[in-house]
Amino acid sequence: MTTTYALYCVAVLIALAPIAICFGTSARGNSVVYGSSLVVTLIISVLAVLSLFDQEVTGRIVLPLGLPWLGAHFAIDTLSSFFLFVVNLGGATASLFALGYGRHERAPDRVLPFYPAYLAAMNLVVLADDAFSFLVSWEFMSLSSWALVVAYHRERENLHAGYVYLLMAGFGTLALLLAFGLLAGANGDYVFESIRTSHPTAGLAALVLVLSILGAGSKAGVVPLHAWLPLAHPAAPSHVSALMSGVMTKVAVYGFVRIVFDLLGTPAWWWSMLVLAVGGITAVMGVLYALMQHDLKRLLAYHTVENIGIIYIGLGLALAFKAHDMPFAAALALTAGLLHVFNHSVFKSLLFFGAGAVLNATGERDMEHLGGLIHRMPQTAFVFLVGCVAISALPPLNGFVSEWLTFQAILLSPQLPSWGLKFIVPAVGALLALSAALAAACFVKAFGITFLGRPRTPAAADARETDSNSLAAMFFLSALCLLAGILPGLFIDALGPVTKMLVGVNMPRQTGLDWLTIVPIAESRSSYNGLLVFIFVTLSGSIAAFAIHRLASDKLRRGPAWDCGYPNPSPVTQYTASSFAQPIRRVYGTTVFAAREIGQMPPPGATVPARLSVQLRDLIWDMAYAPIAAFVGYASERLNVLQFLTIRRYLSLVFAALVLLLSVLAIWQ
Amino acid sequence: MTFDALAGVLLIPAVAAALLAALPGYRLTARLNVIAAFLTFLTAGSLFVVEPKSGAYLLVDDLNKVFIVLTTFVGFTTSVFSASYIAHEIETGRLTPVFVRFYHAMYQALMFAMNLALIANNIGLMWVAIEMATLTTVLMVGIYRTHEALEAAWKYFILGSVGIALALFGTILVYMAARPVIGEGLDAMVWTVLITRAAKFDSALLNVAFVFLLLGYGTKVGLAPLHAWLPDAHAEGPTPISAVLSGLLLNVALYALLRFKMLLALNPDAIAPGPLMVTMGLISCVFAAFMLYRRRDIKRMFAYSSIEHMGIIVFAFGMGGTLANFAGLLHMTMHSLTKSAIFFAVGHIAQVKGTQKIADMGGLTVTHPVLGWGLVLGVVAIAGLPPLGIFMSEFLVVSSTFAREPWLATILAVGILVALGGLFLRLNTIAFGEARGPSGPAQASYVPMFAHLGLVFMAGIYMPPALVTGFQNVARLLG
Amino acid sequence: MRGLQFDVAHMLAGSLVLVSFMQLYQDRLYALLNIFALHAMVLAASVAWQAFVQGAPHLYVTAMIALAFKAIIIPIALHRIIVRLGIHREIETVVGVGPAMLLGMGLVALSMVVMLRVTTEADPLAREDLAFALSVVLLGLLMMVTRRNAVSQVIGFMSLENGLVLAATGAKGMPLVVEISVAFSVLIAFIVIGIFLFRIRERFDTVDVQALDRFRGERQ
Amino acid sequence: MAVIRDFAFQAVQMLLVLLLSPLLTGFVRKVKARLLRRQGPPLLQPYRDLIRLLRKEVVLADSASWLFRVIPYIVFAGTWVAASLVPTFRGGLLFSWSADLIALIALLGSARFFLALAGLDVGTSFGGIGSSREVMIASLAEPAMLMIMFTLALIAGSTQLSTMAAYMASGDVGLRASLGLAMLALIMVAIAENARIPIDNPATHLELTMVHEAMVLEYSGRHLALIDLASELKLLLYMSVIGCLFVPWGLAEPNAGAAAVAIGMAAYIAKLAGGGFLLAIFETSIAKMRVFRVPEFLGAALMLALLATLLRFVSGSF
Repeated sequence: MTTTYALYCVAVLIALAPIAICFGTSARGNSVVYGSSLVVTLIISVLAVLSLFDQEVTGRIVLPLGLPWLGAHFAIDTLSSFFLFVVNLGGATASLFALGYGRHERAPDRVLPFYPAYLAAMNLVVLADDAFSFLVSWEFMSLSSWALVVAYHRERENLHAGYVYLLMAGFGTLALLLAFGLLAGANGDYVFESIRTSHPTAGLAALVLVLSILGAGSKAGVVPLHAWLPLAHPAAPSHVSALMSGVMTKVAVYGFVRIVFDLLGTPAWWWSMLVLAVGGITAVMGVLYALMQHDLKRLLAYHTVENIGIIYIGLGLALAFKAHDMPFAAALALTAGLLHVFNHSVFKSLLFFGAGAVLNATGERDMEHLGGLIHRMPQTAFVFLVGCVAISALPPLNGFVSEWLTFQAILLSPQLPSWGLKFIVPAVGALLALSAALAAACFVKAFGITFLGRPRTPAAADARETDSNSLAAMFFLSALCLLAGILPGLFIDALGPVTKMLVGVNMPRQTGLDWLTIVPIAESRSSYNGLLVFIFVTLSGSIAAFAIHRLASDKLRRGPAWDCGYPNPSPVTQYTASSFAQPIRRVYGTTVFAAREIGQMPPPGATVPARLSVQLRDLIWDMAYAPIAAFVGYASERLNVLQFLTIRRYLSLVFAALVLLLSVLAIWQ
Repeated sequence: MTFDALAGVLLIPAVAAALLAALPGYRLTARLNVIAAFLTFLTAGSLFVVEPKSGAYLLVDDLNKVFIVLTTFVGFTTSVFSASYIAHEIETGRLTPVFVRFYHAMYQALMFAMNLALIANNIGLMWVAIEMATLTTVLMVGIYRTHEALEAAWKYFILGSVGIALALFGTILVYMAARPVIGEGLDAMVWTVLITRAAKFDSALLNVAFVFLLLGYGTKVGLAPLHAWLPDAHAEGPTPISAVLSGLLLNVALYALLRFKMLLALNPDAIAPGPLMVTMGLISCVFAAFMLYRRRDIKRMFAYSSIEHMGIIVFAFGMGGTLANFAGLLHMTMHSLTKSAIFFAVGHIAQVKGTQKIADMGGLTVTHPVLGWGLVLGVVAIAGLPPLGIFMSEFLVVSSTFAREPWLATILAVGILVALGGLFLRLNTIAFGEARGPSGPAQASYVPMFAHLGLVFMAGIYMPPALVTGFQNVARLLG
Repeated sequence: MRGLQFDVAHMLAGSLVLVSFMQLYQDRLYALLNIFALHAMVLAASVAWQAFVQGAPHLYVTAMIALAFKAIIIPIALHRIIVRLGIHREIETVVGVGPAMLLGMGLVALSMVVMLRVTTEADPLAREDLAFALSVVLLGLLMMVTRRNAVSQVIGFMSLENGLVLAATGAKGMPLVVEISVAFSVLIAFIVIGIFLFRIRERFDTVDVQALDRFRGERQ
Repeated sequence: MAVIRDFAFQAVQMLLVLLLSPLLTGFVRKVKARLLRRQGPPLLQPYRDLIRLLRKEVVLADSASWLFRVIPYIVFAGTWVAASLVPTFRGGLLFSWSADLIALIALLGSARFFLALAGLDVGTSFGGIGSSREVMIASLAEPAMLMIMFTLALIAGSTQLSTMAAYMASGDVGLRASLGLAMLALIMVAIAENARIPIDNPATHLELTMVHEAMVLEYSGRHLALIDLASELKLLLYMSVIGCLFVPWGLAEPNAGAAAVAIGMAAYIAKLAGGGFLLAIFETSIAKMRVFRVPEFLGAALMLALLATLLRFVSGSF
């Protein structure tokens, strides 16, 4: 029954698209579209929560659409209901945010029609229960988001971003298509139900795994298939960027989980090595890329890559445990991964909203032109700070919980028998730790350069606090960050049905424990209580404040900054984003990005300023993408000669073909 | 009664052609043209209601019914488009009335020839019809009598007539193969008879015959490396003709190929036609995909995309099997509708911008939203993106063949991806970015374009069961 | 009697191939025209002989068509065109005569190999004829491919058609459809070629295909 | 009853660390001075400094934001909570399970996060230098710390500090290669984290190689007091962690009698003294290194820790 209602809601979303077209550029279109999509997504998320807790699949529905002899199958099982919740939570907050943000929209006629379609597509991907409707929705999701990416088509780089995005999306879809082709077999049995029953051979299964890593990974932004992500996500309007980064990547993860954990049957242990390696590399590379950025939205986009890596680490561990038949450990790892899915969707949306608010207030995405916004936009600054703390995996917020669980899962892995894992897991653990630390650095930079210090440009100096709708959305999300941080037990238990479905068991029940602690394995082994930590910190902090203000002094005097006696009135003398990243660039960048600093010192007495410029090379692009592009160019240039032959030459081609075929005949019998 | 439908499909265009040749005045003839095409379409549609009996010369079965209806439908919509297109051509003076008269006559003649080719029960007759169609199009391609148009027509003519010759030789060989079994005379060229006795034919003769037919009719299908005439003919002729060429003539030639493939498939010790078709299909698909990148002329670009899709279709039919055949048929139908819709859009765009150079047009979605988004939709469809029909057929082709021939399917997938890149690379400059070129109002008839796109869209979401069963029958027929 | 039938048909078909070789050998336009006329005559003869052998009177029509059109009218017409357009007399070839000959040999061999696979129960007459016809077709194509000048390409095309006619007539009891269609196609072909030459006359001052090819579709 | 007693002990611990930490710093300074043949400040000097600072008024830069004023309390509270969850003289603290070693590390991480923000808040170049270097150091120190934690957790089969301490105290640990590596790495990390020589010099200002001091340059009065106290707490915390993990002897059982507790207390003080003494000797005997040598130093620590973990993973017998 739930499925039916969900489909009705999706239908409403789809119906919104033509309505939006009718509204054109009128202001009312904005509130109508976003308002109604807010309502609809809220409804769906409620449905999702409901269906998460009744165990069996709620209502398969076959519509006479799609492949005629197959029909379009839709169903909600626990896995899809979890992701349905994630998708629509993000959708709802994005719509709420956009109710305010959308008023400043430059090209509403290019955003409004595609926005609900995009939401609908993402919902359909999660709802789909056969390969065809899955892929249709998947590619339609790419298409609608492409349209949103090229909404501001006058900037050439947006067009380029959309182009790269669409190509990578096409690549991913084809990979998945081939994967499903393998799973379904030549007679085209595309329903998930029958795919589950068909047991592919080991070789085929491995091929399917690789293809789904390529396909789903390219959409999730796994290194080295991430190239499109930092281009496309920032190009779109901010609430759409939030959806792309916070939600669509999760839909991609859903695709991966669906195929690998659900459809593909029992895994082989070395699959996990593949996934783990991918995850670890993705995590570190993503955050290093992010650290090198000074475009706020691009930084966030790159950081999505890092979190996807963390999620894949969790999934990889779960695969390993599942392959070795350690269900409880698998449940732990899977819970860690999925919880991070939820967490990331929350704080990444929050951060993109913040970036959008800043963009609205200042018209700037480049952090080098921002600064001091905390004075002009205190509330935005506050929620953005919450998001930064959460995404840096710092207690007591939610980001820490999922990483903590991942670490606990890693600590279980020495029991894994296979040697390859014995070596790769600690390495991945180190990578995870490294990425966690770098993430903190990254967001010190993001928040510090953008909101703290003194404004670097007039635009930043007279920014205005953003509107109430946007703030409401952001405050809601930051509250969620805190809630999931201090009461993780609720969310872990909510994931129980999902893990039960995928690996057979679920983690021990958490909510019953005293003081709402979470104990993944055993009390003696490890435990964490975000609530207490939060209470302690706030208590001791306020006690200290109270005591000091009462007993000691509470006098305060404003004065110019001390700065070791070098007063520097010009805000230009502040640390910039790139100078902040300089030490880390020196440590990591030289190898990863072939970073080079070029200083031009004018001759003594010359009045020209000395310049210091930094060169970074995206080695992955240079090694993986540039050659392909070069090859296509080369091949088309070569073949293009065939457009300019003489008739006689064309005839000779025909003649040659004829003679060739005849000789084939002659040789054949 | 039963014979009327078939006769009508032939007679209406024939009469109309004669009439149009006689009548002066553009408006009247244009309307007449539309009416005739519409009547033809209705009669063709009636084939589904009452199925006539196949005679010694005319034949109707599930296979060619699909083709006929498709042909007459696109013929009708194209005539509607051509009415508004030609009007603009006369205003700008690119065409003089006398040529318009000639054009309309030829248009109906072409319709006649194609219908004849489709319902001919006699391999000789079919050959005649296809060649007639070719020659009429040759004349229409050359109609602008510009430097480029003449060259395109000349190229088309020379390559086409070589194709004619090869196809004829193949036809003769088939007769030779059939004669000892069936006996001298007409019967040895009648499809219905040939099919029943094909098993006993001399395999060696059939093989040679198929080689010649593949090359002969393959030239019309536009398979690489026999494709050379196609891009120029599309680019230099009037756009309605480009639409008809891509949408119909290629299909008709393909239809002939399919017939002979069926013939060969029935003969146990003849070579399997599949591999040859698969190879040529792959070559065409990949080759055309790469050719898209260097295109500067919008019509020529879409002509190359036609080559690519013909490659996919031939690949599908070459792979054989019910699913692949179904996919092939579906893809062919979708391609006809989409590509003609694209050419409708392109025709108006070229008229508005006064050029076919991609470099001179830009930001179309800003200057001419309807045309621009129409083109975007068309390209999205032709690139095989959902929820439009071609996605479904490509999905079926690739996924059904990957389990059987992983490498071939992968090559095909790569070809599709490369083509996607090429198409959108150009689309970006045409439809988006800063507006370039004149932005005057377009007096255009959007109905045919959006009618086609609407059909394609519907097919991508929902296919009526009747259509499906029809296609499935044909797919089974093709084996 | 059957032996004689076979021998004569064989001889005629063979000589047709021979004439094709002679065409390949020519490098002067007029000579080429004459050889083509000869080609057509031989064809007419062999068609007539087939008509006699098969006792199929309608084949005489084909023979007459061949003789009238290809042996007389077309050469004269082309001759006129050459004179009027003042095309320089010698044909520039792509590959020299020697290699062209060798290629031709190869093609003939190929066609033999392919055709002699045919089971003998398709009667030998047809089989041999087919082999020759195929070689004539291939030689015609070879000529079109190796000649740069439009007239000689047209002639190559004609001899290709001759090969077809040979095959068609060799096919015993093939319905009239085919002959008509052959004549019809040749007719159309020639008319349209005429139109084209004429139009081209309006615009260029040479029929050399090169002049047409110089502009190759896409402006750079 | 038991709960109340545990609660009492928890409270005692919180106060204890708060009171002991300045003393430890003072002790280290004193020893260093003596080793340099100086008189050196009296042991209680840190207390005096703190009190003086607390009394002083705060001079706040014009460009400082509300965050700048909140941060000292956050940093102090975070560090204090972390320090009070480390078993010092008696195992089985009431709330020790509320945050295991990972959480402790992360808690310190949060403190550092905010401190780095404070460095950027006023918008001076010195603050920027400080925080950018701080995060660079942290980006190496934290993973190293986590790897050490991995090793120890794998040995003890738990990430609970109290459990780990109990396991270490019990005899069945034995000498292990991984353990040694981990300890070495831990000491290196501790030095870096507490901004001691050779990484940083807590005693200097106006030196372009300073890190921690540059961050807090703009702080004054009670804010500065809190931050200093926090860093002293941090030093104490690391010493007690090292103490309870590597020299766990004398740690009183959860339900031990008063005598045992007294012994535990004594042992704890002794450990701190010993630690401080060793630190002083180390600091006097080595020279401050350039900032960009620091990554090598910490990289070495990370590698050691990783090696230890690998060994543990490969076989339990290492």
